[in-house]
Amino acid sequence: MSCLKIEELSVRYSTSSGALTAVDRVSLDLCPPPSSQALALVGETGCGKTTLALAVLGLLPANAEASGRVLYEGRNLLDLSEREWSRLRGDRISAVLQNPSLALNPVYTIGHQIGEVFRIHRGDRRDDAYQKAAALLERMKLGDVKRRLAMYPHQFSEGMNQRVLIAAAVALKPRILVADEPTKGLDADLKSAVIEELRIAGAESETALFLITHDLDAAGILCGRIAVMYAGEIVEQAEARAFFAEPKHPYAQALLDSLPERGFLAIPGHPPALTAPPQGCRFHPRCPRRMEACRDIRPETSTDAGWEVRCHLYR
Amino acid sequence: MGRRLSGLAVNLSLLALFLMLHPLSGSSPNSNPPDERASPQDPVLLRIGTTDLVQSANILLDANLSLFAHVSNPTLMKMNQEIEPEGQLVEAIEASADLKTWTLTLKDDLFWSDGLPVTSADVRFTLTYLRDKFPAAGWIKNTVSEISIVDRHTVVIRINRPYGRLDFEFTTYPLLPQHVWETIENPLRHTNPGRIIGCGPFIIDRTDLNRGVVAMVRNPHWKGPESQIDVVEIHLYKNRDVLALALEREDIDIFYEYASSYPYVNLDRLRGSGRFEFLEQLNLGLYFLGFNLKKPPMSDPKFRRAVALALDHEEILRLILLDNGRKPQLGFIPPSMPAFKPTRECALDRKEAARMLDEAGCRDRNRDGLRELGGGKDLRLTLLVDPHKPFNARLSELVEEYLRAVGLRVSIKAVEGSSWVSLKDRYSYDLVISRTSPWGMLMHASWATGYFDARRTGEGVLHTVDDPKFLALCDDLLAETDPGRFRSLAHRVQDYYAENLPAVALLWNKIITPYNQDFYGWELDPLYGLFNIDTLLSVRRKQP
Amino acid sequence: MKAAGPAFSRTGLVLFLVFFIAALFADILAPFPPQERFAPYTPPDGTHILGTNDLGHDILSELIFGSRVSLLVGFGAALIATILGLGIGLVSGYFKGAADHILMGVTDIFLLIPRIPLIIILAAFLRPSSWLIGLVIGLLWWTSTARIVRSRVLQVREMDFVLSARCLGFSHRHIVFSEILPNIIHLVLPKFMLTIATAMIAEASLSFLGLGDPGMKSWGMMLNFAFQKGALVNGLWWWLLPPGLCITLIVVAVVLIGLSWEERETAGIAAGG
Amino acid sequence: MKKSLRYLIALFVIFTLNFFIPRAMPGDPLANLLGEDYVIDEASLADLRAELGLDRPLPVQFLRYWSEILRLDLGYSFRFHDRVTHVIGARLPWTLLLVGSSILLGACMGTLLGAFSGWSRASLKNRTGTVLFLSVYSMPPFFLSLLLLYVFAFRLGWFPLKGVYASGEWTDILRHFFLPVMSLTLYLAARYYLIMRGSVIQERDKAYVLYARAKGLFGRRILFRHVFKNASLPIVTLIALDFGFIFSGALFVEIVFSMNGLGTLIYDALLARDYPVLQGIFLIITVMVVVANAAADAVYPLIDPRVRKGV
Repeated sequence: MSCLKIEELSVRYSTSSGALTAVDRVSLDLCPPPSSQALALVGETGCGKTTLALAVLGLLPANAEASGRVLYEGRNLLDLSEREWSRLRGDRISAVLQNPSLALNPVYTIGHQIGEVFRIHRGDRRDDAYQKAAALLERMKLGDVKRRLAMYPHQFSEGMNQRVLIAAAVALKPRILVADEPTKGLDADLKSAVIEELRIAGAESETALFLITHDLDAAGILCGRIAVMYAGEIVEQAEARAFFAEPKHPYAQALLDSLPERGFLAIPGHPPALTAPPQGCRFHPRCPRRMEACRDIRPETSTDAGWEVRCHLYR
Repeated sequence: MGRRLSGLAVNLSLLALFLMLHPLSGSSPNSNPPDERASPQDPVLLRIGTTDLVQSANILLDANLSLFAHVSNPTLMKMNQEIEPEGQLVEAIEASADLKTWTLTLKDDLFWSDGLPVTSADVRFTLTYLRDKFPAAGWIKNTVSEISIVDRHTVVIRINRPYGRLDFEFTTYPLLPQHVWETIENPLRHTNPGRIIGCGPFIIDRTDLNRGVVAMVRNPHWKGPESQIDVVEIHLYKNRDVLALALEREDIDIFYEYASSYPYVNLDRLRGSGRFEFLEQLNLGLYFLGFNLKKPPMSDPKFRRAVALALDHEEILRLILLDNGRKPQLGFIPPSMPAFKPTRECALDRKEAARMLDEAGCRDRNRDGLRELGGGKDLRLTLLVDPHKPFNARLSELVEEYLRAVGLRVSIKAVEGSSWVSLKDRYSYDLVISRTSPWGMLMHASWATGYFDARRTGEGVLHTVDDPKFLALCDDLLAETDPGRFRSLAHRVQDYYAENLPAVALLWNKIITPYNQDFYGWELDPLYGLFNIDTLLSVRRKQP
Repeated sequence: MKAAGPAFSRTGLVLFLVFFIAALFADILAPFPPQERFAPYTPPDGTHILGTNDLGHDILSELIFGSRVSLLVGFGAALIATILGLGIGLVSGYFKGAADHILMGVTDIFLLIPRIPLIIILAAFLRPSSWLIGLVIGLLWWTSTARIVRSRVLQVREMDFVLSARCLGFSHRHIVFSEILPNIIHLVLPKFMLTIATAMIAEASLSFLGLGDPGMKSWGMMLNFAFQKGALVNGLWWWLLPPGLCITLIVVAVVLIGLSWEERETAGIAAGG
Repeated sequence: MKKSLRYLIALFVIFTLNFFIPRAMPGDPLANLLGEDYVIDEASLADLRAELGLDRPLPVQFLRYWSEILRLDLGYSFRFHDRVTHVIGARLPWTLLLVGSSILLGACMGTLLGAFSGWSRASLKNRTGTVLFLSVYSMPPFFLSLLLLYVFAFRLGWFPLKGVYASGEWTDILRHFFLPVMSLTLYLAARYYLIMRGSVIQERDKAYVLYARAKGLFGRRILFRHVFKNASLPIVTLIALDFGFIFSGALFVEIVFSMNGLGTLIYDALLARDYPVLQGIFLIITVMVVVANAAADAVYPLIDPRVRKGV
């Protein structure tokens, strides 16, 4: 039984320079049995990953319009009102957003901001919430907890703030945790600490992790399934170990080849502008194995034992 | 479209609000005046509204409080209806034949408000106190050689030169109680916002500047005719509009300003309301255009006559006074003054003015429409004016225009009062617009001589005339005691003005004072208008 | 949706243009020469749309001519203030060090001066003239411009193109005027507009106190005369309201333009950062 | 420390200006003192000048000016016949009452309404509010006061026309202060409204707002729990820097409503060339501006932890 089912989700932005489709008919299942619960969405910057995350969280900006369905416990999240959403968010569905130092409010203490989750969703009083926040940080081994709780975001490093966000996100043991680039910009030590915390959170509290990242290492460590996104589309979705062993889609292959341990080969060309994506296969201008059909015909997704690929090579 | 205009719409709606409220004007101002209203058993309260702002509780030095204090600390003498000095606190005043010894006899029913009698010692004290401590009374030091007490009511003053008009001087200084003021070291540094001991029918009870009220109560030891008023409140307003609104709303019972009329343009409304009556008198003072006689071309009488001819007095009367006044004459002095002598009326004659300007050497040689001086230099006249005084701003605008019409280029130099005085004293002007006050008309040798005699100084004094003929006239007037000769000297002064035009009167205005019909029995004083001792003793309130 | 969206800024521009045209073509637009006299205190009618004043001047004509004075004072003052603020900010931000310390110290002092009381005192003591009032306002209102310019210059001077210009040995003058100035001018323009607004309100207020230039019939002077001559008491709204509303409307226009420029600016910075 | 040194220098410079400006202007303070009809000999005139200290050379006057300031002695007013400290002291409380209550009300009203307006999406109500406040913002303060005076005091007769009190009871004072405070409050509120609105609009798109939503907050709870504090930071500095400006607004309000405060005192002293009082007021206002700024410097770190030192 999947706890989050995304069906044919599209997100269109209307901007001053025209409309663009950032997410194009994406279907994903979070925790499809029997595989591991965690799903990673990988892809380059600007491919629509973050938009997809925001759509799942109901946090799309005003100029975005989502269609399709995002099913959670039988309800289409896209139809929820802001009030209904507010009961879910932070409690059942929580998020670790990008840029932790900006996401935290500069004028309130860390303790206040973590504790706020308890106050909002559990109706705790200020002091109790603060105590619970302290207990949470204690578990994360963040050192002198009392002092840390009284500090402000600007006094923390980026990595520390990231861990604060994670602490707040897992505080209420959510069913789903959406983490958007949690390892971005962190050095190796911090990165592994963050990954460790996310792993523990997933293991301890039966939380399904939806990891959005361009960091394939983290995705490999944390997630049982990998989905690859390119120019608003999911081009490949597979069980993680198999995927890393033998990616099928040329884009996924190129992505893996760009990893340092696999040769550090940059993908030629640039990702397309979403206002005017290429006809046919969206990757074809950059694809080393493009064929005649790729230019004009948009490939359909073919499924083979839970391994989905959107490419003319695998029809 | 609607959105774009919404800013405009809000402002238009303000206008609409204004319009909607406007028709209410007939009824609402009269409804429910929230300030204290006396019910029949309450003491009778007379509320006087003024913009003569009292700024400190000092009856000697605050110009406006001293004005109101003349009913609490009256002067020894006062000006009667004929504008001649008459005893007020003194019963009799006699001068010796050589005009050097003056004997004053006080009335014997005068008491200070604390119960002590008013005695000749108070007179001597007041004069010596003022002589020593009051800078503006410097003449006492130079003139009075001895003040001696003869008995409780009689005091003899000896002066060092013949001075026929000493009695005039006694119309200005308030009588001070010796037992109070002898302890006041320096009157320049003294204020008393509480009760001030006086001997008039009313005394100042409180000067509350935060409330904006000077409250006067009856002097319990006043032995003269009894007043029907218990309390007089002088309400101070910082601007005339609000004062006018307050009068209409019956927050106050009468409007009073020294030597100023209620704004003419507001009269019709008051008349229309049917709640007010009006007292009219022709102002003793006047507005005038003065010349800097020390500078050409103003030093040329022809030039001055030309300027007088260029002024459209009829229009000034109509626009500035709304016809509430009279067309002035070249003799300067208005008919409200005693010994008025009719002279030629000011009349507009641009052609004649132009001719006389040509004759005076101010011709338009380069035909640019503006006249030059003899040497071909452009003639630029500076008109010095303090626009904060009523009428001045508009008068200067009109004068500038009239003179431009005969080819004289005038630039208005508008400065506030204090700068006006210094520039005037330094003679840095060509033309000047100013006004004379009722008291100023009487100072020095009277008939406005005080403003022109070059030997004098003072706030509004031009001191421009050093013509020996004029100075001799002044001296003769000062020494003259015979009423007949005095009168003919006064006529000669007016003839002098008409001939030599040291200044041209711009307007002779009426002072119109509205009062609420609830009160009646007002007396007009030629100097002080509606606010005077006689009024306070005679006015009464209608029974409801 | 931004604070002053396009509708607001368009309203501002249209309003401003109306006043600007009125000022420019006052001679053509005004029904009568400002000094021509008719019957005084005439209520509005077909000939005199806003009636006449105490001297019989046509109020509409006076109003139209008055726009010149208000605009001139506003623009003059804002120009002086902006040039001063720009200059001080540039020098302070570009040269840093001692110059910066001194200039910012001076700026701090100016910020602390109670400006309106000072202007009232100066206007009363000196000969009241619109030029002078404009000049004094200009000399006092440059501080916030200077501060903004300085902090922007501090950023710009470290940017690549400026650094490279400095390495290439261009003169300070060249760098300041050709490299830095174009990058801060857009910051200064909204300030310029807001200073116009301040100056116009200050001029009107001084005139209302009777400290204005009696020779220049600005809207403030018109109001001053209207009050002196009984317009309030007699409810002569056609004399009282138009100058007050004109001041308000032109200030609204200028503020709207200034705010929308300012907003475009911050939006641009947000997008660029 | 460096900041307080700057304030001291600023005070010194402004106080010095305060000494020289009136003396550089034309007009003789004695001219108004004596009136139009006086005969005065040179000796008394000289005495009078000596009494006012006007006979000394300028540097001596300057030194005396400073020694008096340091002794908190603002000199003597020959117009009001009292010590300047007394003259100002008698009026200061009324002005402070007017200014203080207006700042309080204006800041509350302006920031709250401005925050709502900046937070909610464009709507007719929102737009009308903005246009209204923009109009008030653009109105010269005396014009606003006069409109209120005319409509509410004169036409409707709800309020007295002048003064700070009639009987002196607090309800009476309240009635007298209502319209003046209203005028100044509206005027200030308009300023704070526009600034707060702009500030909230800027904050509205910040990442922490998104995060607050992600935590489960929505609507105005985000505004009050997260945005308000951040957005109101500029207002604190503004109120302090505005102090001089607020006093000048009060000046016009006081003149229109005939209130016996500092504003009208400036005007009266100005026309009377009363140097000591003018200098005294200017000095008091400057000191208040500096104190307000220092207070803002002290308060600011309490609400904005980022500028706190040594943590």
